[in-house]
Amino acid sequence: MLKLADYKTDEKSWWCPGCGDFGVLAALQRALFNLGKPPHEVALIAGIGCSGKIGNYINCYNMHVTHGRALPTATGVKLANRSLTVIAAGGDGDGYAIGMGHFLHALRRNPDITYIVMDNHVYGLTKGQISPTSDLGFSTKASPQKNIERPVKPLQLALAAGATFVAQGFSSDVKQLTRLIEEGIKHKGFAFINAISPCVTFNRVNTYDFYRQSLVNIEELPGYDPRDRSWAIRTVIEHNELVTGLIFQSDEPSYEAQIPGYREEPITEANWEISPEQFEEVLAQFR
Amino acid sequence: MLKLADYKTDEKSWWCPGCGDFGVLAALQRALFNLGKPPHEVALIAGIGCSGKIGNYINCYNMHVTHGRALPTATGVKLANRSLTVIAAGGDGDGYAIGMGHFLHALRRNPDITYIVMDNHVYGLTKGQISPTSDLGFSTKASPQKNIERPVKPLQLALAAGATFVAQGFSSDVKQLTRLIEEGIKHKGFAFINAISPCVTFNRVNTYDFYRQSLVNIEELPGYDPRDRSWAIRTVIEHNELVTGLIFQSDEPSYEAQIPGYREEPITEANWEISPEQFEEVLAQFR
Amino acid sequence: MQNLISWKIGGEQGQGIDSSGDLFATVCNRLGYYVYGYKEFSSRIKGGHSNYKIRVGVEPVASTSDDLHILVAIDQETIDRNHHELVPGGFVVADTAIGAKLPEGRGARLLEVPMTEIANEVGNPRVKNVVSLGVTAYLLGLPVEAFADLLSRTYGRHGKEVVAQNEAALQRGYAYALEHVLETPWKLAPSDGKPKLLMIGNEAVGLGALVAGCRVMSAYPITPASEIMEWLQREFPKVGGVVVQCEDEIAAITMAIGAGSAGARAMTATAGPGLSLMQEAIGLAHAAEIPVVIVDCQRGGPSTGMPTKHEQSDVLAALYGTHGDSPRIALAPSSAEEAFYDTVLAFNLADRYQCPVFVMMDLSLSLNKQTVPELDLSKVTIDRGLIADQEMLESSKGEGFRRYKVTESGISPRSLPGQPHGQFLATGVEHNEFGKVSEDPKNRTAMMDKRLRKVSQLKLDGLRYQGPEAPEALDVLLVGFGSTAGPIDVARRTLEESGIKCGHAHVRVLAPFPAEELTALMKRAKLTLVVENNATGQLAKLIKLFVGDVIRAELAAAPGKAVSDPLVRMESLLKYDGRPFLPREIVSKVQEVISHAKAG
Amino acid sequence: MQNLISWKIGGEQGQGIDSSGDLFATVCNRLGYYVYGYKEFSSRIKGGHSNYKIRVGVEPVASTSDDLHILVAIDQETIDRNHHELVPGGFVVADTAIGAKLPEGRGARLLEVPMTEIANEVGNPRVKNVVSLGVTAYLLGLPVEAFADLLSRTYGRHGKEVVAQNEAALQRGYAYALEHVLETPWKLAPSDGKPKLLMIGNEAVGLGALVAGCRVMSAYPITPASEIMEWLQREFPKVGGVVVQCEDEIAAITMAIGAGSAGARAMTATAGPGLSLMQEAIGLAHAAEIPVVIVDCQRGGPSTGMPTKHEQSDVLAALYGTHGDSPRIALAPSSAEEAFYDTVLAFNLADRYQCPVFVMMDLSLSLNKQTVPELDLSKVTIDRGLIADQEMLESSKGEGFRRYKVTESGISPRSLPGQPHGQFLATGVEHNEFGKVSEDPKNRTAMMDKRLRKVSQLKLDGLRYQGPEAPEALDVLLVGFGSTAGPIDVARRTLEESGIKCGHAHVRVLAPFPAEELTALMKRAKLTLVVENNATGQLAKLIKLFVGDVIRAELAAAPGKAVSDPLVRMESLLKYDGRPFLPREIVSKVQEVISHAKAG
Ligand SMILES: Cc1ncc(C[n+]2csc(CCOP(=O)(O)OP(=O)(O)O)c2C)c(N)n1
Ligand SMILES: Cc1ncc(C[n+]2csc(CCOP(=O)(O)OP(=O)(O)O)c2C)c(N)n1
Ligand code: SF4
Ligand code: SF4
Ligand SMILES: [Mg+2]
Ligand SMILES: [Mg+2]
Repeated sequence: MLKLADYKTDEKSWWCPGCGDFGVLAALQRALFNLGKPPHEVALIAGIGCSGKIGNYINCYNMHVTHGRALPTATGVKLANRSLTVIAAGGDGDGYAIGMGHFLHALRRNPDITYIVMDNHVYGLTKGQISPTSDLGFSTKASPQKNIERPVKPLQLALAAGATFVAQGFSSDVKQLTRLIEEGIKHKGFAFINAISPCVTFNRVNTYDFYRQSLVNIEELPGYDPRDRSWAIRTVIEHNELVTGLIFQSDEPSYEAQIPGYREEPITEANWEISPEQFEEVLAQFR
Repeated sequence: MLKLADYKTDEKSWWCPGCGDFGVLAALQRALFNLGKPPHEVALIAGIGCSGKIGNYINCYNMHVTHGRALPTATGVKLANRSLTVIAAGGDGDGYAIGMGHFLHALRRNPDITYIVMDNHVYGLTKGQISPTSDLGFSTKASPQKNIERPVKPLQLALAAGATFVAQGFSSDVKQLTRLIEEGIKHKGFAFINAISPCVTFNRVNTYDFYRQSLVNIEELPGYDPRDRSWAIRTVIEHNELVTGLIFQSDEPSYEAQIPGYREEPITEANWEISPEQFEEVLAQFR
Repeated sequence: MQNLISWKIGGEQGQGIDSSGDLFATVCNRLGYYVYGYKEFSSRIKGGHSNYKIRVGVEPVASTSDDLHILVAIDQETIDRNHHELVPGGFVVADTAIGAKLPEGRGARLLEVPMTEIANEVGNPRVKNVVSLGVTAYLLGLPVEAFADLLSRTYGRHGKEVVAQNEAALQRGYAYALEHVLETPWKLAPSDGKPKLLMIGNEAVGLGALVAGCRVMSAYPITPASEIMEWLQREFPKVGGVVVQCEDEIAAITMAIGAGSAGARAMTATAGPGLSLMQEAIGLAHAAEIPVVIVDCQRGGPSTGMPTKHEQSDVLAALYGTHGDSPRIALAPSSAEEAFYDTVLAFNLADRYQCPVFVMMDLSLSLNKQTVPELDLSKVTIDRGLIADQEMLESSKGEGFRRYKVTESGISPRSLPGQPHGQFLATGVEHNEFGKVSEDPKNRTAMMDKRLRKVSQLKLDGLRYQGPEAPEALDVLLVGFGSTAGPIDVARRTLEESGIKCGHAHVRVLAPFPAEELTALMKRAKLTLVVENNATGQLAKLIKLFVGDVIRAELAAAPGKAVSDPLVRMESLLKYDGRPFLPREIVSKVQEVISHAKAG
Repeated sequence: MQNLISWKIGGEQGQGIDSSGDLFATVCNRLGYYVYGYKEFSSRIKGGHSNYKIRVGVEPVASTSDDLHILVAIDQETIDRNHHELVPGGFVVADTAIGAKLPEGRGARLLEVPMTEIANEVGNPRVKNVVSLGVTAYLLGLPVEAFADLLSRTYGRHGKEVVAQNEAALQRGYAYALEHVLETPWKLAPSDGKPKLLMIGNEAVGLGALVAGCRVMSAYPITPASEIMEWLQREFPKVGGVVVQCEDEIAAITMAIGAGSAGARAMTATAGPGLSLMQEAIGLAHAAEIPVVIVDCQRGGPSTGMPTKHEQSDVLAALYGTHGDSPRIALAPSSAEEAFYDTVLAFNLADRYQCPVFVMMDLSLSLNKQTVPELDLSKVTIDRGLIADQEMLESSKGEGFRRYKVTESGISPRSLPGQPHGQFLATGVEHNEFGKVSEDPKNRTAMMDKRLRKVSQLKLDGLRYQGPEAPEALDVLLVGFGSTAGPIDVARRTLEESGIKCGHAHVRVLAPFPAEELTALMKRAKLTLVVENNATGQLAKLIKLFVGDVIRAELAAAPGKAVSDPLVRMESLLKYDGRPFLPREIVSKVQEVISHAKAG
């Protein structure tokens, strides 16, 4: 019998007390448990950052890759073994700065992966520089100049890039975030979840309090239909991205579903040997 | 007296006869001429691709950088000498595949640069692979598998990324394209122009004929207001990006206008020497 | 009757030069001859002079040649640029329509053929080049039916009429030559008639990957590597594999690493600029001990350099380009045949040593069509290396699986996602045996040593030698890697014929470097000449380092004895103008250094 | 009275270890002492043991020390981890509240101070560490007012009350020590009293860039390089410069290249992972001949490795990491002072040689606070190299400007955007003199040679030697680069005191390598020991290559003569556990190799 404890490790946490990432970790563990995914059938690919350390605290197959490259790596894992539940995770710097290109291409490629960005509007691990989602005017000790670059809007970008699943959660609402992650994992395609996850050490602006006061649950908007892309775009713009819940979902075929000749059986389990007959058939083109 | 011929070089063209890039080149030369920008005050930074060879045929300060990096390089040129007219150019692969991250970050950074993408929905120089804007199902000799990745929508992405100037032209309508480039150069901020530029050698789908039949001039839509972002988004989605004209423009301060302590006088012309007094002032923090 | 002839067709890019050359090469190959093709083209799509030279012989040939017997000229530029290669008695086959002029003094003969006229007469202006193939068939004494056969196979899908036009053009060309050329000195001797394959090196790599069990290939297009992706896109659907054309090279390598870590056999292929972009991720694969095969098709560098020109200048970047200490395994095939087997080997090494493995190609090897003897599938085995079995994993249940167990060999059994109880953290951060991040100094040293040990213990058959056998002394030892094998081999034979005792050591494994083997050969030689296509002597640097280490160890072990250092008698022949070596360039350099050594 | 003492404070990250250490170091520096600080921290934000050791002397010190005189322990872990460094008679200053236990047998003394209690009494629990500074002042015999001064300057902006609380804590600590410690053997001798600067190497780089005229800095945050960007963000607004925190390192380097090509002085700064990502663009700057300065702050590799740990393992990646042939200029400062002047030099070299220039830092050098003697602004000049003047450009009017003119030096005058008639194409593709793409083999060779020539002709003062002067023979020559200078220097003195003739050659320029100078020194030595912080001996590899070349040239020039090869008598001392060398590690290795050599 699976227990929630099965997803935990005995690694001491390297996160600061109060860090939003704890909530995201808890939600992910709970979502996997609720869905009954055994740890050995889950692969978590994380980037570099405080957020990227999530793999230290969850018992499953973990990868901790180079900064910004969680998504292409996760895609490779999925392609190799499509029976795995593949989760990618990382920070706002990891995903929206150095990883921006991969993010947009994963969205349009639509592999069956769940991508959780732990968005704290700051570079935590490198001690508090501005990040692509930092507010205009934001500054810190490590970034003494006020931010003059308009923040990336992950939800709008994802919608424009052809996302088939867009959600936003808040790390202190573990219940909602758990559900969103569950939905994301169940989604047959690329599920993007921006998880607002405050950095209590370097971000004095985008705090728990700030979010508690400003976040709106999109699912409570009267009649909101997450299947309506233009409604989603409109709402996200209107609320300046400060919404939580399932924002958009559509049923487009996943990448794996469309690869020519790709099989139900995972590549890792297939017989790779080529018979002499097959070989001869291939060689014909060279004769 | 400036002549249009001043913008030409005697370099033999390496492009195929009929290539769309000829029209883009002509429009750019004409726009510069119309605006009276002398060749030595223009810097053109191009990526790698057939499109990237544009710098061979235009007389100005040219850079031909690594694949996908025209935008950060152009930003560096502009920051060093803000009195230059800085143009960045490249292909759809250059800009939307390997250069995607830089594209989106340039958009939000908003430096005073004009960026022209010569979009032929294919990789020309490497002999015809699919590109990020290739249609679903598109295939070629070099990419024998049908494309299963949903195409990038450059206009929607730009709008979602906070673009302050978005236009689309068609290389066979040199007149309109010239005007759009002129507007882009005049725009104080990042001007993004997607120039549809058919590849006659490797793309048998997105041909001149196809575009002639499907493109709609957005400026002719009744009452269309390029200052209205949500209208722009709506229209671009509705027409599946097949519009030409000035799609959106807003007046937000350029990057250079906001850099703390940045001066009107170009850095390249400033006196870089530090006086002993200044030096002593700086050293105080180390005492 | 000739054992070896050279044929070339030239014209503007886009004028069917490629397809005519390919046709000719294929016919010769099917007739049992050994073929080696060499294309000269530029980084543009249409226009610009391009030519395609094909060497045909009754014995293996793996080099383009110094001379030329038949030149098919589609335009005057082709004559102007290429006539100097012609041997006395050679033919220039030119379309009457171009009013060709042949410069004096070559002793070659201009054969004007109304190619355009014939093509128009048979009703298809595009079959112009086929006329020249008919002429060629006659001049070389090859059966014109072999050409007809191939033409009908090639153009079959265009319909009967097109096939008929092609056949007519061919026969008219043959007839014209028969009528106008009384005798031809260039008739080819009969071939051994054995069945052969004709392919470019990149196809051989694809084929190797296919049979090695590679099923995930992620790459980004780049000259001269794209054909690998293209070929696998055609073949993988039949075996359930996937090719992803990524957004860039960083995505390509990390996707392959992801697939490798999940247990598939995965690869990427690129050229210099892509290699440079992959450097960070290569370090990740090394540090996290993930198998992945990286094919680097070298071209003219640095930077964008000369994308369509041959060079061998990525060696140091492949071996030392990522930050930190990260020793490599790098194979360097020198023919399409070796490229096939080496690719298989690369996958086995990647799995056995759990690390990135390079297959270093070069443009000539990647793109030149060459004859490959029958490939032996029974020589192909798939060795997955150490993978933990369920028993091992069960027994680790309490404490967790020690994925990075410090072992004597440095290799630790790995678990694959999906295996119960095998969970661990694969990371590029320094980690302990479980993969958990660790900054402990002792652990760090142990982990570094473990990773270094893996490769340092590896012994591969890293050198191929041809020439006089020991203990005979050598006047000169030629050393090279990659596609220089062909020209060096031709040069060596030429030199031997002129009485020079000449050996040829070809480095087949760049890392770990076959230092002992090479040292032994260098000691036998009065002079060593390192022949490579780059400007700074990258192979020579490796020799200085690793042969140097061997020599110094010997000196240190026998302080009194006079060990003479063969590195002192080593010189370099470097060519970096974008062209591969011609055998005669090597021959004259050897003659020069030998006479210099005698004089000095 | 002591000429040299070591002090350390330890506790959990986030417990004010850094600020207390900085305060102590600053006071000592202001009092005219030479200070060297060494922080041990991990790649996490809060929690985990961290400590800060500061060496204080009346003469320059540039190394952390083997021993420890005073340990301020905020928790028991600090004692457990660090007590072994304590000298007999050393003090452990611990908060009474932690109930410290001092292991037996060190001969050190536990001084329990009610730090928490005092802090609470003065009304601010956060001033706990300040109490220990008061104790420290007493123990070292330093004027407590100097501490009070600095505290009021530091906390002034927090208001009078905070300042008063800090001062009270300080005085109470001092008083407590005065009362409970009868005599202290660790009183510092008077300093030379000269004014000094205290900074980390990264600040020195920033300062160098500022005075060298750098006005564009583009980078991406990474440990241990971020402070350069941070510091310049504070200073550039005053001089009209711009710092861009880019989306990644590729943007950072290409933005700097863009700025460099437009005529600004531009730089980027990064660590290993960023260096790997920049490899492609570095080749572009080389091929298009664009000046740019790249600072690489080395840390534990490969891959993400040990981000907060010291290492010197990016040498080969910096020199050979981009594809193609692309020789480098790379400086390696060994102190903050040198980092300042070298950064200035780097900008001048980049402009003079029109190419990328590396400043190779390492984590210890980047982050350790150290005393810097007064910096001499008059030694700073800005040399822009060859820039075409208007006359030259006018005269090129007809044919266009030959930006890449093939010259004897390899350097060609460049035009800058904005200059009339100076238009050209700057490209990473092989080009002709005008910058236009060219595939001509002759042009290619000429252009490669031109670029190689530039660097090969460069002569820099690439070595710093300390030790017995020629013609005296050396028992051992120690060779290092970067921040190993300090520990090697201390080791050399210790060895000399024990009668061993010891020289120290510190490589200041990694490329072009100072081979002749080093060869001469190595020849004088019975043994050479290369001391470096990496696992594969990267500096040793350079020595083998380039000193080897010198020796082989000598051997070739005098075939009969017995030239003994000093490379045979070379050994390596490698440390790659994330910690810098302690002097005693070097000393014992030298003793070992010497006795081994005698025995052997
Ligand atoms: C190539 C590379 N560049 C830079 C770094 C340094 N680095 C580590 S984490 C990080 C950013 C952290 O920010 P984010 O992704 O938002 O994660 P957070 O720490 O906030 O969770 C950076 C720049 C790196 N490890 N690799
Ligand atoms: C790092 C790198 N990767 C790959 C290439 C090869 N390459 C050259 S151009 C090009 C793409 C061309 O497509 P696009 O940008 O659309 O330009 P087009 O030729 O269609 O104008 C590629 C992949 C390269 N030069 N550098
Ligand atoms: S620094 Fe911020 S993001 Fe990092 S662990 Fe601490 S609170 Fe979390
Ligand atoms: S290949 Fe296509 S894009 Fe390139 S020059 Fe030819 S037509 Fe233009
Ligand atoms: Mg963050
Ligand atoms: Mg294109």
